[in-house]
Amino acid sequence: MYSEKVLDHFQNPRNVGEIENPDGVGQAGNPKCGDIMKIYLRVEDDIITDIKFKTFGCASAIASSSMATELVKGRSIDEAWDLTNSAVAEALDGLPPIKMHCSVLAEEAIHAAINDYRKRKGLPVIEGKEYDHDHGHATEVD
Amino acid sequence: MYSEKVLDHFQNPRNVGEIENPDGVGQAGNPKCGDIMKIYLRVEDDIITDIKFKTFGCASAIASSSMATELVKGRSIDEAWDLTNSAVAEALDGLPPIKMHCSVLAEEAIHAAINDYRKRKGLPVIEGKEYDHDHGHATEVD
Amino acid sequence: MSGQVYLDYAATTFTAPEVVSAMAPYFTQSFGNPSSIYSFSEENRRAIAESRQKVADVIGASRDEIYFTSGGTEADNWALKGVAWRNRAKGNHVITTKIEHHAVLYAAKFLQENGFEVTFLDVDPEGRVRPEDVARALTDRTILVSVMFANNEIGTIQPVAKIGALCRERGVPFHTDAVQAVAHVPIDVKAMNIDLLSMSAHKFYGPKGVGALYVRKGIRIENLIHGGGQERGRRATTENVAGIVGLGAAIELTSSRMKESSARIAALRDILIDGVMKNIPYAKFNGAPSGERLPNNANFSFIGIEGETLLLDLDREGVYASTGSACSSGSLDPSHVLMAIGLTHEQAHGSLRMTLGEETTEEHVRHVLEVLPRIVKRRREMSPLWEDFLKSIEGGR
Amino acid sequence: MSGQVYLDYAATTFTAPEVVSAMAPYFTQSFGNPSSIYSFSEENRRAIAESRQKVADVIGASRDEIYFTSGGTEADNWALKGVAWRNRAKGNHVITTKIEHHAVLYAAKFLQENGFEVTFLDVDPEGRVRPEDVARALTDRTILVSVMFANNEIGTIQPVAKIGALCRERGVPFHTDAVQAVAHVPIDVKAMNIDLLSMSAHKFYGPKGVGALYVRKGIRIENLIHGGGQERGRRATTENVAGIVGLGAAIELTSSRMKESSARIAALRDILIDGVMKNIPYAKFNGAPSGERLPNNANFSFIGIEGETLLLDLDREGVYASTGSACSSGSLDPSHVLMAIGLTHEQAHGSLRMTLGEETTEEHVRHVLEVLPRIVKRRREMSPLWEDFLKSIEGGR
Ligand SMILES: Cc1ncc(COP(=O)(O)O)c(C=O)c1O
Ligand SMILES: Cc1ncc(COP(=O)(O)O)c(C=O)c1O
Repeated sequence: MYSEKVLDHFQNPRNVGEIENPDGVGQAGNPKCGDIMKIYLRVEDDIITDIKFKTFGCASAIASSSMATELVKGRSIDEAWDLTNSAVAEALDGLPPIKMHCSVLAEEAIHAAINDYRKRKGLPVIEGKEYDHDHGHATEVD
Repeated sequence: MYSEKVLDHFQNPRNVGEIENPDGVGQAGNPKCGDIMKIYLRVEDDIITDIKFKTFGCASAIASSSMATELVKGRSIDEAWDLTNSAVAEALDGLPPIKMHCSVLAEEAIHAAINDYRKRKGLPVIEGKEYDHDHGHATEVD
Repeated sequence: MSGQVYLDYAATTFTAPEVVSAMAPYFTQSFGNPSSIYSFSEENRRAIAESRQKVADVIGASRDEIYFTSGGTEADNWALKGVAWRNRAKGNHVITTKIEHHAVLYAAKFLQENGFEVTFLDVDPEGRVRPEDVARALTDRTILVSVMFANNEIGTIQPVAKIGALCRERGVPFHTDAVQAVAHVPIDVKAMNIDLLSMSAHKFYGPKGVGALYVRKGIRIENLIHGGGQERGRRATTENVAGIVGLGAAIELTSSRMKESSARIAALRDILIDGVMKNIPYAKFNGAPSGERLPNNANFSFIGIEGETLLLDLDREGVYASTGSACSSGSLDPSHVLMAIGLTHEQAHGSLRMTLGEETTEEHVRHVLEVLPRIVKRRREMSPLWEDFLKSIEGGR
Repeated sequence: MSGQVYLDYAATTFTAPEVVSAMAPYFTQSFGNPSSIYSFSEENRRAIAESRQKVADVIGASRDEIYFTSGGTEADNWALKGVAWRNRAKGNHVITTKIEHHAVLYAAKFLQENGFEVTFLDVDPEGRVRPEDVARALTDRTILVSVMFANNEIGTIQPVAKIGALCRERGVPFHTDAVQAVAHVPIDVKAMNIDLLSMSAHKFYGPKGVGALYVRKGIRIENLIHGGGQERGRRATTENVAGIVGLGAAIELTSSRMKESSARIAALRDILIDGVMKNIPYAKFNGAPSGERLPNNANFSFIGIEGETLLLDLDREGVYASTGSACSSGSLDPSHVLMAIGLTHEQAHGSLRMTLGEETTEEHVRHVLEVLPRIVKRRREMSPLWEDFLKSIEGGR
């Protein structure tokens, strides 16, 4: 069901935890769907120097959080903003269709954290992005 | 499915054949149901001294014919008239419910032969008997 | 089966020993519920996927068009009721034939009782459905055509590709009950424009109680059995893993030897037919000639004799055969198939089906040719119908 | 299963070796079609009749009230749709509960889409249906009540006898999905006034793909699968002889050791429950207390953790368990059963079901009690919900 990479990031998640006095915090998901992702950012000169996460959710949600934090760590916040869910899924060697929404959640949580950082800095928040939370019903025939 | 007796009478039917210049001939059944039974009688002093049958039909039809002829041979025609289908079936150690109509057929064929004999003798034919040709649908639940 | 001559392969086959071996691990070892996510059930899921692929390969479908069922009957019921139910808004007319297996026939009658109109097409005297008749019966309200691939009683193979083409042209889903055909004759659902196809494992050396329905991608069908999300949400119930593996192993095995087996079996079958026709007077051969019938099927009528009598007499000689469909042996009605090809009641009641298979030998056939004429002769001698028949042909001279 | 701890017996059991042996002859030796009249199929027919008798004996029915199916799901579908369809003239109201298995739930929803009114009854916080609620819901147009015997997720045993009595009083047919209960707890359909009852072999050490429906004499029910005359005209398809024999052997075996097995398994289950509740902070126990639940079922919620995480972590430790119903593991919706007993979404998502069986040992339980607290602790530490929860209880102090 899951790729080796997903299982690795699920079993040994990178960047788990919190950052004290973070420069930005974002959260996505809701308990109804069974996934909540929280991202903490440390930003210096617009570069994400540290990032941590806490996630309630299935294996792919945890793996997606872990992979997403890896992918944006050390990047500028603009680069980080451009991280797409499919990039996260690809880096994990794919996710089952029914679990693709977990990667969307990761993208969304990072966006929320970046917007929080921008708000604190007095920058305008970036809006208008629609997240596709279709829970993979594409697997159902017909 | 069939008792030993049924199989015996099916495999070694008694009184098979025809009687030349019989004193009575009767037939029952129709090809639609898959059973036709023909009975030939030799009657002397109202006693059935010889009886033969020919039957097109399933094993229980052949066995019923065989048993019925055995049961009435040597009897008076009045005694023979009183032979019921359940007596035939009992003598065969029972028939499957779906095959009970075969014993009815035997009763009917003997009645037809007796009436033919009566007609030839100028006696009034006996009428009014209703034969229950329900093909054992009693086995169907509900 | 030592000393026994089993000639009822169309009723059911033995499960091939290779198939039984393939199934074995799924009872006591790899027994997990395939829907569970733990690693213990991975083997199960893989085995099911493999079976699905094998089925798809044999009929030219893709894996996600195959749904496992509990047999041919469920597949037939699902196809008819599922398509009808789901497409009620489009129309209420269903076309099928008078020679379908009861699984299709009675599903169609159920639809009739529930507001659908069903056309039951006639067949020609050799049991062929005429494509023109299908074309003529199609209306704007037709939502399904169901014509069997090959008949189980008389073996006649239907012009399925032609019917498929004309249904596709009219945009009407086409179902075929291929229970007797799968793994015995070549089938290609794409080339033949088949939209739904039923099969049953125990007709090709697989276990009883498992079958499959092919549903072409895009065909709309309501579920027959609702519940859990198995079979991609289309057919609920904990998967019969051993059975599904058995079906896969059996379809692979049987279709891999189809060509040589068919040739061998058809040759024996033709010896049987020739022998019967030569040695039994007034035997009637039922169904289409060799090239257009199932390789393993021989069907005769012997005027003057009722079928059950023949079966029991043959049984005493160690020969197991059938009269009409196995399912209806308990019934007293003459076979609807034999009536549909125009036989009289007498002929229909006097039918004998012998269907050959993997373990049939020339010795078996010779044995039948030795005992059958004797049996027919003896039973005819005690038949009033035979007497009438002889008189009628003498009178005709 | 060496080194493995299988705790998902409610999802499916292995097929007992004795059962596999009982089935074996029906694949390659006694393989005839039971509907055939020749002597070769006599053994088959006898074996099926024997199985039917065994089933009848275990639930207090008579043999001709038992119909074999392809599993629990088909039995449930047949009961609901069959009774509803056949009794439409009498009414269109069906009563069931919010905690039924999907097989009943989705069959009921299908009826809803087809003109029937369905009442889905609530349950109490331990998962019990209240007989008063059934009584209140009954109307003149009610044609069926369906309440499961024991719940598959939380193990709660329902007051079936009380519900049966009040349905009988009102003359309304009463169906119970006893898939989790048969051969595990005592059942007497006569004493309990049950009119229809579903079972599935693979829940009591029989094979997958075979089940049975008990239909009390006199209950009117339409067929679900139409076709040949098998099962006395009620359920068509060539009989799954091996499967039916397996079901019979399994129900006999499992019910014969029911008393001692239940006691042994319940004792282990209680060790498991005590250990979990003692060693894992803020664990929530779901379902009814020991006396009123299936002997083998333990169900917990661990706030802050999603169930799949637990399953995969346990899997790494060789422990196979389940979160909610096995069937819905692929789904993302929290279990409808856990929601119906009033759990929050978070709690429902954080549930773990462990179901014990014949091969469960105290060692197995000890192993779980060793690894589970560690797993829960680690996963909670990376959960934002756990963080929130800790804050909320600190704030509460
Ligand atoms: C043509 C045909 N259709 C359907 C069936 C039903 O298959 P099953 O008995 O596996 O349900 C059969 C065999 O019995 C058959 O020959
Ligand atoms: C309560 C209940 N009903 C019905 C079913 C369905 O049984 P099956 O999977 O054999 O169709 C199950 C198990 O999956 C169950 O636990």
